[in-house]
Amino acid sequence: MSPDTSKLNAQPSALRLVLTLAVAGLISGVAIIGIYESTLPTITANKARELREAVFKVLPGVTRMQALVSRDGDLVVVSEPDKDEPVVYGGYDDTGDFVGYAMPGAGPGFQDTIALLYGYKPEEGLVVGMEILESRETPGLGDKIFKDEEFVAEFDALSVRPEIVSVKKGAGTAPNEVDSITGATISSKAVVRIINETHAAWAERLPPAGKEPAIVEPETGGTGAGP
Amino acid sequence: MKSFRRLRRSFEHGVHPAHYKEQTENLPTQRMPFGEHYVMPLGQHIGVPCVPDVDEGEPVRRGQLIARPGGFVSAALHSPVTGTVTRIGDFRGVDGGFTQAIGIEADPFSTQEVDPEAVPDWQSLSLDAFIEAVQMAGIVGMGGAAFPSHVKLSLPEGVAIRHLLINGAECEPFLTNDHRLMLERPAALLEGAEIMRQKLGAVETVIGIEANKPDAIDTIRRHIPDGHPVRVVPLKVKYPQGAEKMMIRSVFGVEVPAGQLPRDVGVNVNNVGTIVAIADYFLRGMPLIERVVTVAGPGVTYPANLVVPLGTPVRDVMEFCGGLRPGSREIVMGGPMMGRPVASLDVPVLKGCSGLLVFAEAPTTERREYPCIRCGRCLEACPYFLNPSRLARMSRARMYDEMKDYHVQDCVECGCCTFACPSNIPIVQLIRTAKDDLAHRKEPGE
Amino acid sequence: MDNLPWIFVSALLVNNFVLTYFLGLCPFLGVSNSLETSFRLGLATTFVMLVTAICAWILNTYVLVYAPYLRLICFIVVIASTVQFIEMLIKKLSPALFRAMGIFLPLITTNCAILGLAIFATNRGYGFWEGIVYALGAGIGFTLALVLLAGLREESELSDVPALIKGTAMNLIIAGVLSMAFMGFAGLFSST
Amino acid sequence: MKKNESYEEFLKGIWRDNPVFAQVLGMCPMLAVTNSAVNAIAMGMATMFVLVGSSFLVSTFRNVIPKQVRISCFIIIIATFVTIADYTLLALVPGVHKELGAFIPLIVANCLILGRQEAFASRYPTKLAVMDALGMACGFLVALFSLGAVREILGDGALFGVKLFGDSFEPWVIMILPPGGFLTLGVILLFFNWFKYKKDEFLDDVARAERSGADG
Amino acid sequence: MTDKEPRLLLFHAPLLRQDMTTPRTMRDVIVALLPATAAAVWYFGLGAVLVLAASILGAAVAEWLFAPRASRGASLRDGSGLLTGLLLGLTLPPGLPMWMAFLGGFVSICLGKVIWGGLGHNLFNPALLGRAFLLATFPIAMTTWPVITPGEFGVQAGNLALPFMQAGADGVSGATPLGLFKFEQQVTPLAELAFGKIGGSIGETSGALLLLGGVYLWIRRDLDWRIPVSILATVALFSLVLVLFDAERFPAPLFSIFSGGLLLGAIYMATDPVTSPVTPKGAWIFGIGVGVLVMLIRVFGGLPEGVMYAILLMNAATPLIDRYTQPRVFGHEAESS
Amino acid sequence: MNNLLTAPAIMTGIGLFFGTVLAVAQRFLRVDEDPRIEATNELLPGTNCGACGQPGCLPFAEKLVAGEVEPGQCTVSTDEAIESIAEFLQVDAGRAEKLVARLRCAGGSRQAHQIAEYRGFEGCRAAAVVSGGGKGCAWGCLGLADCERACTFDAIHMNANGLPQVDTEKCRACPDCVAACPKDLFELVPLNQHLYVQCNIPLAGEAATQLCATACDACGRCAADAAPGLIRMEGNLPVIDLAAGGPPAPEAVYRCPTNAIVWLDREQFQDQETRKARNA
Ligand SMILES: Cc1cc2nc3c(=O)[nH]c(=O)nc-3n(C[C@H](O)[C@H](O)[C@H](O)COP(=O)(O)O)c2cc1C
Ligand SMILES: Cc1cc2nc3c(=O)[nH]c(=O)nc-3n(C[C@H](O)[C@H](O)[C@H](O)COP(=O)(O)O)c2cc1C
Ligand SMILES: Cc1cc2nc3c(=O)[nH]c(=O)nc-3n(C[C@H](O)[C@H](O)[C@H](O)COP(=O)(O)O)c2cc1C
Ligand SMILES: Cc1cc2nc3c(=O)[nH]c(=O)nc-3n(C[C@H](O)[C@H](O)[C@H](O)CO)c2cc1C
Ligand code: SF4
Ligand code: SF4
Ligand code: SF4
Ligand code: SF4
Ligand code: FES
Repeated sequence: MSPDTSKLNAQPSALRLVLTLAVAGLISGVAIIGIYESTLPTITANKARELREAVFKVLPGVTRMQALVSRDGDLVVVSEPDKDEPVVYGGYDDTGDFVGYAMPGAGPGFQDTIALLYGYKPEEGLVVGMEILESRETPGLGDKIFKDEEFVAEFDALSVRPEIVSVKKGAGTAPNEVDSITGATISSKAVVRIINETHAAWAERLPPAGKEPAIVEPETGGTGAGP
Repeated sequence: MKSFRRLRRSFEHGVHPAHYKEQTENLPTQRMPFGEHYVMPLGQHIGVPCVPDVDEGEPVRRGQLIARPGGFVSAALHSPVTGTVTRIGDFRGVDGGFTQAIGIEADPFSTQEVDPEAVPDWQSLSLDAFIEAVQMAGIVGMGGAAFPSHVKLSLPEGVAIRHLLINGAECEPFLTNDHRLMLERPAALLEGAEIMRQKLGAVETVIGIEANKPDAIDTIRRHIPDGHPVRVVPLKVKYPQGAEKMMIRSVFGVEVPAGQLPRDVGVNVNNVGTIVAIADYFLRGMPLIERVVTVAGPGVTYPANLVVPLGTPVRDVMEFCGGLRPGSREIVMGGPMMGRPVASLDVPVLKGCSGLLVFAEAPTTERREYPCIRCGRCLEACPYFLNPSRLARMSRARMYDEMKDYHVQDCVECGCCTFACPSNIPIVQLIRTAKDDLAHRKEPGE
Repeated sequence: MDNLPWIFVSALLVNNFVLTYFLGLCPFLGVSNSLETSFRLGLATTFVMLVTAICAWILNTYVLVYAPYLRLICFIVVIASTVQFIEMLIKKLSPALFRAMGIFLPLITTNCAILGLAIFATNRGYGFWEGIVYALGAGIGFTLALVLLAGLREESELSDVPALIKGTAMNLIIAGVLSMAFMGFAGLFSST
Repeated sequence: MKKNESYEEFLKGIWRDNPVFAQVLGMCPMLAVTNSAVNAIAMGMATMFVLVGSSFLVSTFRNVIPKQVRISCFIIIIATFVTIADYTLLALVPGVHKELGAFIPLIVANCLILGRQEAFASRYPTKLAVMDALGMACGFLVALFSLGAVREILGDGALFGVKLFGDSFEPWVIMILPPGGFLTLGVILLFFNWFKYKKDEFLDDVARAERSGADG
Repeated sequence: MTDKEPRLLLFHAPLLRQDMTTPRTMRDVIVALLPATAAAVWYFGLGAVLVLAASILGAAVAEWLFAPRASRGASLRDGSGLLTGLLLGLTLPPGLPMWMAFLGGFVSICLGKVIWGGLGHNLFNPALLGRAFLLATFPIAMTTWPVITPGEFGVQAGNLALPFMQAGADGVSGATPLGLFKFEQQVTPLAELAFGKIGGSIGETSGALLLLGGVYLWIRRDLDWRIPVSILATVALFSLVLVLFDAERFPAPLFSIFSGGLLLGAIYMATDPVTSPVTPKGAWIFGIGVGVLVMLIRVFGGLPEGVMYAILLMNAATPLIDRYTQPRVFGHEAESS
Repeated sequence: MNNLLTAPAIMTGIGLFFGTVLAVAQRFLRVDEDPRIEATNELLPGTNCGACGQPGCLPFAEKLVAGEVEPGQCTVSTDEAIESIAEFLQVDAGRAEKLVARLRCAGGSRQAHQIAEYRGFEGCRAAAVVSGGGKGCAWGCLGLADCERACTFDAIHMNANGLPQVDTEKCRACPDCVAACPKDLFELVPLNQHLYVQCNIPLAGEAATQLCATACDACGRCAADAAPGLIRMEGNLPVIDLAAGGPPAPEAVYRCPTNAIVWLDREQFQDQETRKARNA
């Protein structure tokens, strides 16, 4: 049994090459769309659930949410934000009253980009919860920004006025101070910085307190965050 | 940058081994009595071996021509003794192998006088005739390389010599033969120098002597005849001050470009012994049949400076000096830095043999070898600015071809690197191994 | 746009493609035996990465908005074909350049560093210039790691490395130490 | 085609021609996702799915695909399988999918897979090709798992998330970090060489090293 | 001939050797480190002794286990393995569990030296490789700095942790001058830096004594002076430029030189002949590279200190540096290769 | 859903587009190159050893395709590999006689005398530059294994007598050992040539036998006993000339007083232990 070398010298026509590729493409396209269509509902549902859970976590008391984008100086409700468009999520309680925003932010951490979501109540000017969505910080050190409960709890009622500052562990007394984590000062400062930056970026675009967009009841009755 | 370098009276890098010259520097040269057997290899010099001019069984006189040059880069041989040719054939040579040589048995009853040949009047000789005369006198460089001296005299078109540089550095430890020669025969040296200078058409003779021989500097300065343009330059004591390119660098401040010769910068370099040999031939009709050899080293009983007839077996020299001390194991022909170890006591003293040094085993070979720690001491020692550490490691890895990129061919095997190496790595040997391989490499398919 | 320098340094040093993301290891371990080849492979890779960044941006902007599920297959097919086309072009136009760099192109086309670049750039939502800078950083970072490894490997040729370790094991350990050394860059230009 | 021949094809992938230990292929996923045993296994399974599937197709159509476009066709086939695997994982086990991140799509670029198509599937009949692919994939899985297990045990004091040494165990963080991947694989390869190395050759080598002067 | 003729030896010239050997060099470095080591024991007490002993022991055990069969133990005699262990120990925090120090010494020699073929063949500085390994493996223990206790010879709480176990409850943890500067913008007075009243690794406490040892090595011609000089000069210059720019935010030159492991690294570790360039020009480039990287990491990076990483990175670049800085060979025009 | 159409459409489109581009490129950018060269090169061992007389495997492949050389000229390939190249190129294999490396010296440590003791770097060439390395016979094997190290095929092992023993199974007649030996002692000889002179000394009589017990003393008996013309004495050594006389027979070696000429079965020095035995 030796490798088949007889084909080496064959010279098929260009048309055949093109057609082979086209047919391969066609079949592959069909296969991919098949799998995509059949998994799509589950995947969308998973994603929506994840997002919802994250939002509910950083905004205690919220049971409903919708995506908001800033267009022409107004915060408008969208079901599907455009690509590249910054988004915040409005959180509402059972009664449909506005509770706060869940704001996604991202920025460089110790190792790589940290992505997070925090809940913000504009009326009090308070951060009320923070969740890390994505980070590649060092296990055992940097990952304390989401594993260290004490640290995460610092963000449960944190004033953003004038801005959040991180201080050495045990030194935090003022409402806008966060105790940084020993051994992970950089990561903890990065979290603070990301929140500050996100806050600064949105500060202008958010409507004055009390003028938040009301919840738009979707026709189907689901929660507003579309796919 | 160039002009800055000119200010310094030495070359860069190099090493400072202890001199060990005390042993023999105050011992006047002695003449060694004649022995029984002599062996005159046909290839004592660099270049083409000679062609024998005598037959087996033929009687020869001391000083008689016994072999003619085999080509231009070749010098004649003369019998060192009066006696009989016993055999022409393979004899054990200095390189450990066998070599074609003429064996001569001395006539024990001869007076061993040299009949002075008709001494040519050097002044009336044309340059070509002078060159031939030097060749037929068998004169080769006595500084170690044994390069036929007449070749250096024949200059290609367009090359002119401005300086005759006489090498009296004697930078190798232990050796004092040049030193003694300068002390004992300054007049002959200066006469020979004048012959050479005039024949070369040089404007000046410069004699470079390491500053650790003040008596030699003094003596020569005192003997300079009026009107001879001779300058004695004391040089910094540093090995290898005597290497010709180093000395040119020290004296004239120029670097001889790689692959070129001293003549390309207008200098002709000769060892003091060579110059004295010239004087001996052109003033007294004496061809090159003997030379001064320093016998020294911890393993020799009576160290000495000896005038030894060429072809004398090392065994005879050692016996004359009282034999080897117990435990002596290594005999080196030449200096301790560049000399070649001899494999057998049968090998003869040759024209290029400046010293016979005897060592015991202990200090030389028993030191442990450690891996190269890349300390860079060898780089700081190498007067050629090579990277011996890398060359040695490449040679060990048998990357001979790649070594050419690191200029392995420029290494003169001076031994500075190995002297300086704290890890006792045989760097020079590794470099020579590579050069040897490159020289003998066959291309595939050949 | 203001984080272009950070994107560059991050891809170059902090999150070096080979040493912290483990991308492109096959050529990294395979073709790093000579400095000269490594350097040329590095250049070729950087070049292909730039091409990739451009292709990825075009696909993302004009094609994949309609069919996001085709992302992977489009990337790979388009990148591979484009590079193959460029390879032929170089071979025709400049045989010298081809010999210097082009022979590596087929080796690189379907390499994970290239595809990884396209996927990461998309995941992070980089725009055109961000993509280009990212590719440049990643490519130069790849070249840097490759050239360092090649230099070290050439040096180790002169050492008595035990036969047991010679080869991939040694290369991996060198890579490990390099990776450890690159940890020193963590957080570079990100905090202040 | 005798039975034991296809069996051989299967076995050789696991040990003698192990894609990772012997052929040094597919290093990127090998190192990138082996910081825990679960990830390693998930990756191994995904790779197996793609490898076996595409080997089957390539081998079946090996006489139809013209040589000039074979690579492009292989890539299309592989990419299709990878996309399928990607979406399936995303739908069924989103947690694992998140951990493996970009390395699922990067299976396309795994040199092992394309290499097997080129070297084997496109030249041999379907049955052998599938056996070969299975063997290679199992070999890959074994390699992934051994690396993943070592890294998880030392790096986390656990295996499959189960703590092994109690609470006061000091984890070796490096094992989960990139350098740990390189170093551990390097050391594992060293042991692999040790097994493969004929003992007398090793002794010879030692003797030679000793003779060559420097004690290194 | 009088006696029986000896069988002659053939040994290649030169037959003379300088009075200097590799083991002597290693001994010199150990001697040069003794004053600083003694000072460290004074400041940190028995804990420092335990850590040093453990790392030296780890190095020695590895050296003994993995040496070539015939000469087992022989390679210990040249002292380089012990020096590696000592240097590693000096870069560790005094409160480190002994088992970690032992592991570090072991890894230094195994991964840093033996697998490359032993002394002279390694590509990276073994001691720093060991430290980098420990830092990445036990980042918390490796960045826990006990408060200094001059003249009290106690053991640190962490030292006695059981093998593979954590150091237990944090003791009182101090901070290092660099950490204080980076995270608290606090400057430590220079006198304390130079004479060692500072927290930090065992060996870096006393800049003055480290310099003294460096002078000793320089007098004995055991190190390439170009490397420490170029490192320190680069760091000072870099610092100076930054300070001119913004004196508040950036460290002053003398602070940069005397803080952290810079002196220990520049004098004793960057100069490791095996892993630094052999060519003089290469030594300058190497030193400047280390200096720039140190400042880059300290000032702009995430970590407070980067001497170790800087040296390891330049170790990696050493083959390239060596290759492109070959000296001009006598009689050749300056080459541009 | 329109997805069901876009996906196949895009994929087909991409396939068509790039298929066309590449096909067109194939046509217009094509650089003519015989694909067989590449294929042949892959069948060669890739050691680039030069044993075939070409600078490397690829040039050899080019010449093979051009028909200028025969596959058998690559001595390194296995027979099967040669066959498959020949089959692929539809040419005659031209397999040459199997050559092996033979050592022109049998003076190991038990036969040859040392006159001095060498100390230094272990290697024949390294020893040879230090005044010949101390062996009495200046033409003989130094026994420091440069050839063993040079052989990439692991065919040479030094035996307990200090001589390199060639494993004729493993020897591929690459000339590495020939090039490595500083004394030029290796030569490539057909495996089936049994008559062989294992000595290189140009001295005659006692001068030779003093240095080595197995030295050829140039007595000429082998020349006298062999078929006429087969062996002639040249430079004090017997020279076997298969072209000039024949046929070789073992009788030629019977009267050799020193065993300098031998009748080889297959391996040289078969009676001597290998070094491995010593190690064990
Ligand atoms: C291997 C390693 C990983 C590290 N990972 C992180 C990290 O993920 N996040 C972080 O903020 N600092 C990290 N550091 C930085 C150090 O722990 C640094 O000393 C610390 O941030 C200083 O903070 P402290 O002053 O609170 O101890 C890491 C250091 C090392 C050596
Ligand atoms: C390293 C080295 C050292 C040398 N030392 C001397 C020396 O001390 N004295 C000497 O006359 N020649 C010495 N030579 C030889 C000179 O370079 C040069 O060949 C010689 O002086 C020329 O004169 P000659 O041909 O008359 O011997 C040395 C050569 C080398 C390479
Ligand atoms: C030679 C030497 C090199 C060092 N290199 C580093 C290094 O690269 N990174 C580091 O974090 N600490 C290093 N250290 C330890 C630090 O100098 C010192 O302990 C550091 O300032 C601790 O600060 P941190 O814990 O805040 O990181 C080194 C110590 C020495 C003696
Ligand atoms: C000046 C000098 C500095 C040295 N520095 C180190 C060092 O930093 N780390 C180390 O492991 N060995 C060091 N050594 C010892 C030796 O070079 C080291 O063990 C080798 O790197 C091992 O091959 C040093 C030696 C000298 C002479
Ligand atoms: S002096 Fe010796 S140890 Fe130092 S670099 Fe040179 S060869 Fe190596
Ligand atoms: S022997 Fe060669 S390499 Fe060594 S110092 Fe002399 S010239 Fe330089
Ligand atoms: S090196 Fe010599 S013994 Fe080895 S294969 Fe080549 S010819 Fe045969
Ligand atoms: S045959 Fe040549 S290379 Fe081999 S051991 Fe003898 S002398 Fe050395
Ligand atoms: S798997 Fe081969 S390059 Fe990544």
